[in-house]
Amino acid sequence: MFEMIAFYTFAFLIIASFIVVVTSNNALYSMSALASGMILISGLFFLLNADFLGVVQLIVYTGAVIALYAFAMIFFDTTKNLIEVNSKKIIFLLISFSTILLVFIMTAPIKSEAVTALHPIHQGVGNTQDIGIVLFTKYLVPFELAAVMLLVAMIGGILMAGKKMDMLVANEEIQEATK
Amino acid sequence: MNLSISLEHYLLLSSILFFIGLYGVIVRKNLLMLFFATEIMLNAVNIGLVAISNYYGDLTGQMFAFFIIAIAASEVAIGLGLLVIWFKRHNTVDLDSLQSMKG
Amino acid sequence: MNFDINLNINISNFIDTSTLLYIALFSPIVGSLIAGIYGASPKRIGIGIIVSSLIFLSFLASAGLFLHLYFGGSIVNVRMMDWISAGDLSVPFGFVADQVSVTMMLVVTLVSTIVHIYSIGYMEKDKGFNRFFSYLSAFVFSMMFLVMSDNFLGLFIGWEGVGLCSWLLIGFWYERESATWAANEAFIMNRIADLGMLIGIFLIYWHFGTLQYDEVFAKVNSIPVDIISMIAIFLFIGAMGKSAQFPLHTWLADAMEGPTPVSALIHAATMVTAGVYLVIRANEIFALVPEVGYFIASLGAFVALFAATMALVNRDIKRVIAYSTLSQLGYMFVAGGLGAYWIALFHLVTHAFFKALLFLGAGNVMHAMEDELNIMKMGGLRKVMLGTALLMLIASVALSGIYPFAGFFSKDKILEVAFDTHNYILWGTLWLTAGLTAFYSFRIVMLVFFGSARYKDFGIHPHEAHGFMLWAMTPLAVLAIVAGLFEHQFIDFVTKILPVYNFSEGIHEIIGQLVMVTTAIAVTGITIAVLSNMFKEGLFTNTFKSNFIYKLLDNQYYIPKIYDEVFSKPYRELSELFWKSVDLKIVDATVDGIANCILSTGENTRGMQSGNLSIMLRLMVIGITVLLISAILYSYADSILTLLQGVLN
Amino acid sequence: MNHILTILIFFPALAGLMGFLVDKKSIKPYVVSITLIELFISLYLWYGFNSAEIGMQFVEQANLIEAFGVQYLIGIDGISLFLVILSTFMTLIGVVSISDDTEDLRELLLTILFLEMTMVGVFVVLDAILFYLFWELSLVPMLYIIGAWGGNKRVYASIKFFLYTFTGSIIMLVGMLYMAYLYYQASGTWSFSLLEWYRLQLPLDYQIWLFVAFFLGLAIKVPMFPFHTWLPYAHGQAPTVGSVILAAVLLKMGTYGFIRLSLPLYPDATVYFLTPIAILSLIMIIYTAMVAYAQKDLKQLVAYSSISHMGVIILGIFALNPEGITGSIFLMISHGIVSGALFLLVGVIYDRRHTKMIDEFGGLASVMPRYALIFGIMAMASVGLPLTIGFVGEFLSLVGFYKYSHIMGIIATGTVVVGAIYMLSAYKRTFFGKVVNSENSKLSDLNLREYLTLIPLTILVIVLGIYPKPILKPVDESVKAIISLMHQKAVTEEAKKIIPNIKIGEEARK
Amino acid sequence: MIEPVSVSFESLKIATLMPMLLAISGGLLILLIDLLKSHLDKSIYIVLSVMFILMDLGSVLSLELNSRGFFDVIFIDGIAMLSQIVILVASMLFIAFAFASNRFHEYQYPEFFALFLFMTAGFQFMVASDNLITIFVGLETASLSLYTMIVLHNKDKSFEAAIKYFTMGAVAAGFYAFGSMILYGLTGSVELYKIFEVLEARNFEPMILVIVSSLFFIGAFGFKLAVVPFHTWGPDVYEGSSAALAGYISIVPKIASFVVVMRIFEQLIHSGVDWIQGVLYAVVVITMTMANIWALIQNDVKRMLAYSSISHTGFVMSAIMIGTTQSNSGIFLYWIMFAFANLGAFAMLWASRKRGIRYHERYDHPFEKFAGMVKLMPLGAVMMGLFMLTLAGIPPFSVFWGKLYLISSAINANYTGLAIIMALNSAIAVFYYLKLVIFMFLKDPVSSLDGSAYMTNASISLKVVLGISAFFTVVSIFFVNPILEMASYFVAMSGF
Repeated sequence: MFEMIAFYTFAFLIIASFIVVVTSNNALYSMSALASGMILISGLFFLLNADFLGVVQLIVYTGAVIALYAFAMIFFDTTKNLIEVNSKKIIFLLISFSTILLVFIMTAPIKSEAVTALHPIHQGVGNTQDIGIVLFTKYLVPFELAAVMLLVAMIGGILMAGKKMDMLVANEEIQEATK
Repeated sequence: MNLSISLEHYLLLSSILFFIGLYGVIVRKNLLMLFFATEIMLNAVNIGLVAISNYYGDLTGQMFAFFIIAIAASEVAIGLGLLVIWFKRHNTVDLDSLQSMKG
Repeated sequence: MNFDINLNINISNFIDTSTLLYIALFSPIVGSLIAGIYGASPKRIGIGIIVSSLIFLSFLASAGLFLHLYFGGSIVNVRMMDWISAGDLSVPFGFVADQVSVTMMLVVTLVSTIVHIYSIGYMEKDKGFNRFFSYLSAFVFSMMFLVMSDNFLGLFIGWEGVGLCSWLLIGFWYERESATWAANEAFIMNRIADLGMLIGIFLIYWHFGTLQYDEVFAKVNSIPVDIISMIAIFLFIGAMGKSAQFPLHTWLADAMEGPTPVSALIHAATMVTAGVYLVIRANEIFALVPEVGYFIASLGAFVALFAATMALVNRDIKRVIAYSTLSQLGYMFVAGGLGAYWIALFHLVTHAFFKALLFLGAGNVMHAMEDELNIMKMGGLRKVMLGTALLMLIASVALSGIYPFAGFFSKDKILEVAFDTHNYILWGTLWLTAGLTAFYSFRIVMLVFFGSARYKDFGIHPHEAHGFMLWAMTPLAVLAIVAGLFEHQFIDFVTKILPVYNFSEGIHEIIGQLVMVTTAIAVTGITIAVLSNMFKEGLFTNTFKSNFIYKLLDNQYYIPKIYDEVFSKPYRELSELFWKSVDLKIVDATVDGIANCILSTGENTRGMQSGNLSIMLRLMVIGITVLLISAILYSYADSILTLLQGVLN
Repeated sequence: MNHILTILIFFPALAGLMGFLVDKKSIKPYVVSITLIELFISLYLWYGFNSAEIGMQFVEQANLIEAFGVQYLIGIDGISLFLVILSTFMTLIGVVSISDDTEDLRELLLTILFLEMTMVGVFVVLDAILFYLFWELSLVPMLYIIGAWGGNKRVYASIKFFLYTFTGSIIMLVGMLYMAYLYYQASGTWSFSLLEWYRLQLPLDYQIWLFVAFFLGLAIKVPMFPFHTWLPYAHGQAPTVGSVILAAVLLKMGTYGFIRLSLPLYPDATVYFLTPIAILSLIMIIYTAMVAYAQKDLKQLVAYSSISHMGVIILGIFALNPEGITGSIFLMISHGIVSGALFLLVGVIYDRRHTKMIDEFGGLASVMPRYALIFGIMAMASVGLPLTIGFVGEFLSLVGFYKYSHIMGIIATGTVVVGAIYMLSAYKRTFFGKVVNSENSKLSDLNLREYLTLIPLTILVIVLGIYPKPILKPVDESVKAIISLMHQKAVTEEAKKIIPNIKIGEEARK
Repeated sequence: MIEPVSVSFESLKIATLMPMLLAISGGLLILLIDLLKSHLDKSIYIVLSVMFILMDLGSVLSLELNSRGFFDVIFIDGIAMLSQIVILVASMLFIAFAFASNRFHEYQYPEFFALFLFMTAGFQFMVASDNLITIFVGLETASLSLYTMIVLHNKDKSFEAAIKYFTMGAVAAGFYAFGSMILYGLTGSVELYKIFEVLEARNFEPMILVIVSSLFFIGAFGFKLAVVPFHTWGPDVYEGSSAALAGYISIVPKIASFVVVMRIFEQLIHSGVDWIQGVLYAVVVITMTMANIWALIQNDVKRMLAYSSISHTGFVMSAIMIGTTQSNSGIFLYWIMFAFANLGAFAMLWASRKRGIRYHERYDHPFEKFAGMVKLMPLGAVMMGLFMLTLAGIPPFSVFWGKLYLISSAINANYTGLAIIMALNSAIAVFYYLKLVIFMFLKDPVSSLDGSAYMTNASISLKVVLGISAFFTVVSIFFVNPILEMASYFVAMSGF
């Protein structure tokens, strides 16, 4: 019963805040709704006994990602009202239609009895420990790869935001002008 | 009436959120806002994964969700980098400004 | 007789008959090549002499062969080499000198020799002198090839060869539009007929498996009659073209654009008789199908009359003679069609002599009149050119069929045959034609040589031709007079291979009357021509000229005009239509249209790639949506169908 | 001399590569000598050819793609022998005909050498993929020749030529692959060898589809009505040498393909489609001849006349008897020589006057008598006058086809009339009459280079017209072999009936 | 409490990880060198990259076939080997483009080379795993590097291209995640072999969910492979990135994606999920045809090549749809053949690239630029013409053999209609390739360029690459058999 109430509450709130994210004409509202949605999702994670992920969700999303977005928003000065397209109606219909289709499809029984958990959740063991063991055995390689990926992202971010880019762009423009 | 929450409930929620994300992707003109929508899509998937993980008692789903979070974070870094560089040159992050190539 | 046998032995010992045959065949082409080498260079009299001698050599060789055969020698048949062989078809270059071909050879080479010698004088001032001789000898070669070949395809070689030479010679003065037009007309019309000829040859090949005369004729009885009649019809279509039978006759009159010796040789004596030769040569085939023969005879009679009527009113001296040729060819076909092949051949021979003579005479007149052809502008020429007048008079008398000139014997035989076979309508037609023939022949003679000298009004100073030209014509004149007397020898000779025509018993009794009647109408014709010309020059009054019949005849029954309107013009217009409307606007445009359609699809959908990121993303989502719909449709196709049925019911 | 065919194929291409090292000024003698050597090699082939032997000779075999059954399999029989010689000969003539002051002479000449490789290749390979390879490759040099040295609309013409033929032949490629698949199913091994394929007996419905696929590729190349429209453009725009080679050799690839591929592989389908194809050919013969008559451009006229003649060739092939097929092969050779010569002749006046419009001329016979003479001989050969080369093939083709159908035979024979109409009227308009245009009055007659190209052709036209046996005999033997193969392979009664049962080799000698 | 995990070192099979480790450590080494001593010449980095890729290649070749490593996360089967070889050889040849004569912005960054190596490693992970997580992370590593590298070209267009590519990529990543989620939900596993085991056990029921998950995979890889309608980034990215990178994009990411698509779809297709075949059929036909048609109307060579490579992708996708061993080995044959031709074509474009010189207000390589090239630079024109004819599928040049084999495989699987469509599309494609040939050979030069303009950016290494690709395309007929045998062997070993 508790689960049900919690689920419906969270679900409703998540949907509501994400709808605000994608429809609001105010960037600030949009971002705040995103942050709240993220937090609410972490609530769902806790509900689903995924404590570790719930925490990660909170830290990474609400902590890092949203902060990044906030800085970006300041940088781009997008606090003013956004201008969106007019032809929303047909897009809206399209999406609603697809959603209905997908929702209809998703009612199909997905669970199978044939499934045996490969990495079962151990009773009485903390979620974090459980995850840690799987992550550092089975998923060690992807984990390290993810590290490389983050490195790539970091290099990318640094390079793109770096001053060197501006400099050389200017150079080329000058060259072109003189020719 | 069975009042317990089944896996399908979570998956439905996941699907709905996914399409809300998609909706955002296709209507947003501000690239930053558009990126928000992609985050929503990934998060929607995460809900589904964790729910399945829970219902099967299998940790793989949580692993997947964990990696997705990592990927989402990296994407944000690169995406914002791109926006910064575009903004520096065009002073806008409006999607309609990206139309020099077509045909 | 001893002497005869000796001669026979002499010839065989002296020179191999096949060598003789080759000399007869190839000396003209040697002459042609020699002349051809100097074709573009200025006139050399020597060329004329060399070429003429080579033709004369050919004549001698033909005469040798003739004597060989005449004195009982065996038929000479040689195979020079293989020509075409593919599958079961095997055609050699084979030549035969039998009684029929040797007769033709003799006629051809004789007339050719005379015409060649004559041409030395006639063409003396022409810059294409050497070229002319080259063409003329090439013609003789082709004609010899035609008559000497021992198979149908060889005959076809000659057939086409004479066509080519005729084209070259009619268009000899190629700067004249009318000449080249006539040349093309002649060639194309002949080609239409050749189509029939080819089909005939195809039929022969597929049903007999061979094209050799002897093998074909040996098998002829084992082939169904309907096939034989088809073969006969198609071969005759070929003959119609070459012999200018209706409706393919128009080219002959137009062919008079060529130099007059050409008209004499090709369009009177030799080439045009090739059709008759074909009928005679293939008599085994034609004899089997009397219906076709009857058709040939009827057409011949019709052409005889038809051409004669056109000759009545024409004012062009050469055209009148050309129509007369046409008319005489009609006679020959009557004989051939009715199965009297030797008579057809006989008339062919005599006609060659007097008609060539007539043309050469006309050539003299033209020469004298500075290429003026209109007989209305002549008159009284006998005073200046007595020799020519005499020669032409002989020829005209022969043509009119007056005893004892050559024409009498051959033409009268044809009438007798027509009467004998109870084809009285044919007889009547021919009889009437005989009268007309006499009339127009003498109309020319009167208008040209008698009466007042109208040419003076036009400032022309006529002169007689060179003496050697007249002398060259003399043999023809002699033959035109005496050839008929050798009728019996001729019969004996050619009927060794041609069927003998047996007159029915009753005919002998009335033959005297028939001759009388025929001669009577001929004399009447002559009389009218002479008398009317004495009283009134020009013969036809102006009122008569406005007569419908006169107009009809004067315009050659409007047939050239009809051909132009019905065939030439539509053909040209249809060609243009095919090119401009069908080929360019339909066939080609379809191909281009497909290409353009693809291109325009590209241009029209180019907007999809608008460069707008939103559109790109939407395309992705649409893609996913479409896939979703298809997934639903695929998975729930059955339930959707039942649902739809429920709704519909 | 075991590898004479390989040498024959690749010698020109190698020489072409080496040609880049040759100095520009001496390039023409170089290329002429190369093509001359090539001609001699091909003549040596003729010398070494044993016409009594049945089957392929000078066969060479090597695996190229073993896993997929693609082989380097080459060999010739009587049919390909003469087409090879025709290619080498016409290439030599074409090369000689190029004047020294042509722009980019070296590129043109070397391109022709590459073209020669592909042409020889098509005629000697016995592997379907290799056949397709050379077939397609031949388009490239031709594209360059038309496109770079052509007239005003050269780009359009060359693209049209390339795309049209390419589209057709790629459908043919699909057919080939399908054929290989069927062979694989029947035998369990991959093979594209035509000799292997000949052994495969197929049911009628497969044959029909495969025949259609091959037909599209071949018919466009021939080109058959209604796929012919690229040809007038290609000829109209191509430089003289391009037209010569195109008409003389490239078109023959299509008809050769019919004989080498369609007929022996699909005898029943051939019979099945006999009447429709015959009707198309009749349209080609009569209709294109009429279109030719309407032409104002002399070269286009010759181009359309080519189509009309190709119609006779197709008819001869589909006569399905030795007379018809042998005749059509001979007609291919004769048409190659005659149309090549006609294009050269048109090139002669084009070089002098830079126009090909018939109305611009008239009276040339008095200005250029020798030119007029040779043109006349070629025109007559084109019209099919006996004792010229044109007659033999035309007669045999028509006589062969006549057996199949009386009415269609008569219509087909109409070619002798319609051919005469356009040829003679063109000749008349060009050569006869008075010299009206003053520019024509000072034209020079043929020069040495033109004599060098035209005299050999003229001699061939007459010599082969009088004595075609050296060619007819080997061709006939090979044709009989193909027909007997077709008869044996045929599965339907109708085909057995129409295709004659011919005994060949030992059987025939008994 | 849970048991402590004990893992023996041997069972890890570290060798299977060796290739990627080499590439990653190469990248790290480059970063380190830069850290220690900056402003080194780019050549050292190029050589280092080539060396590491070479070592990488060596270790790939020494791998044991059909082995799994690192808790089955790494899976080396035939197609993994084969595709890694293709990826590495192509990477090696493309990185040689960096030896450009002109100074280009991206090569000023040592990080560029590090990213390049990371990207290579990412693609290797993608192909050498049947774990959806590893595939995803590998994919993203590679993609994120690629976006950055495009940007480093530092032109307005490259920014735009990267943003478009990135945004669509993010959406596609969402698709991938969603598809994986459904599969996971159906089977409780993210390892493909296990997934199919379970699906088999439950008889692919409910089918609709299997279909929906494949649908999202089609969306995700459709984007990566640029099939219509997910292709729209293609032309813009090709145009925006440097020719060197565009060429790379047209080859390597696609072969990696093909391998993944093969892994995911082949089993489904063979298990009777007809929907996939039907949809792929439609997608393949539309992709081939529409991309060809759009290529017809392009004014820029690079953009034309973009559409053409989309069309080629469609061609190869058909092989996946057909799903026989023959068709799957045909994919590799085709792609190797295509790689060399494309390499040559882009090398030519790259060689003619000069900063500052603009032939057209928008395009770097408009067709007019090449007008009359044969007069100015015959050898270059011949080369370019050769590559164009090769791409058009004119025999005997390389791509023809791929086309031949694929069309044949379509026929053998009774897809005759598809075979004809493929053939007709080849015919359409000829037109736009010919367009460039026509400009080069049949038209007169437009501007007063001299021949050197076409080789302004050429360095020795670039010429070597050009030579290699030209040589390969011309004599490819002799390579077909070994490649085919190798591909068939590897593919058959992998059970496809």
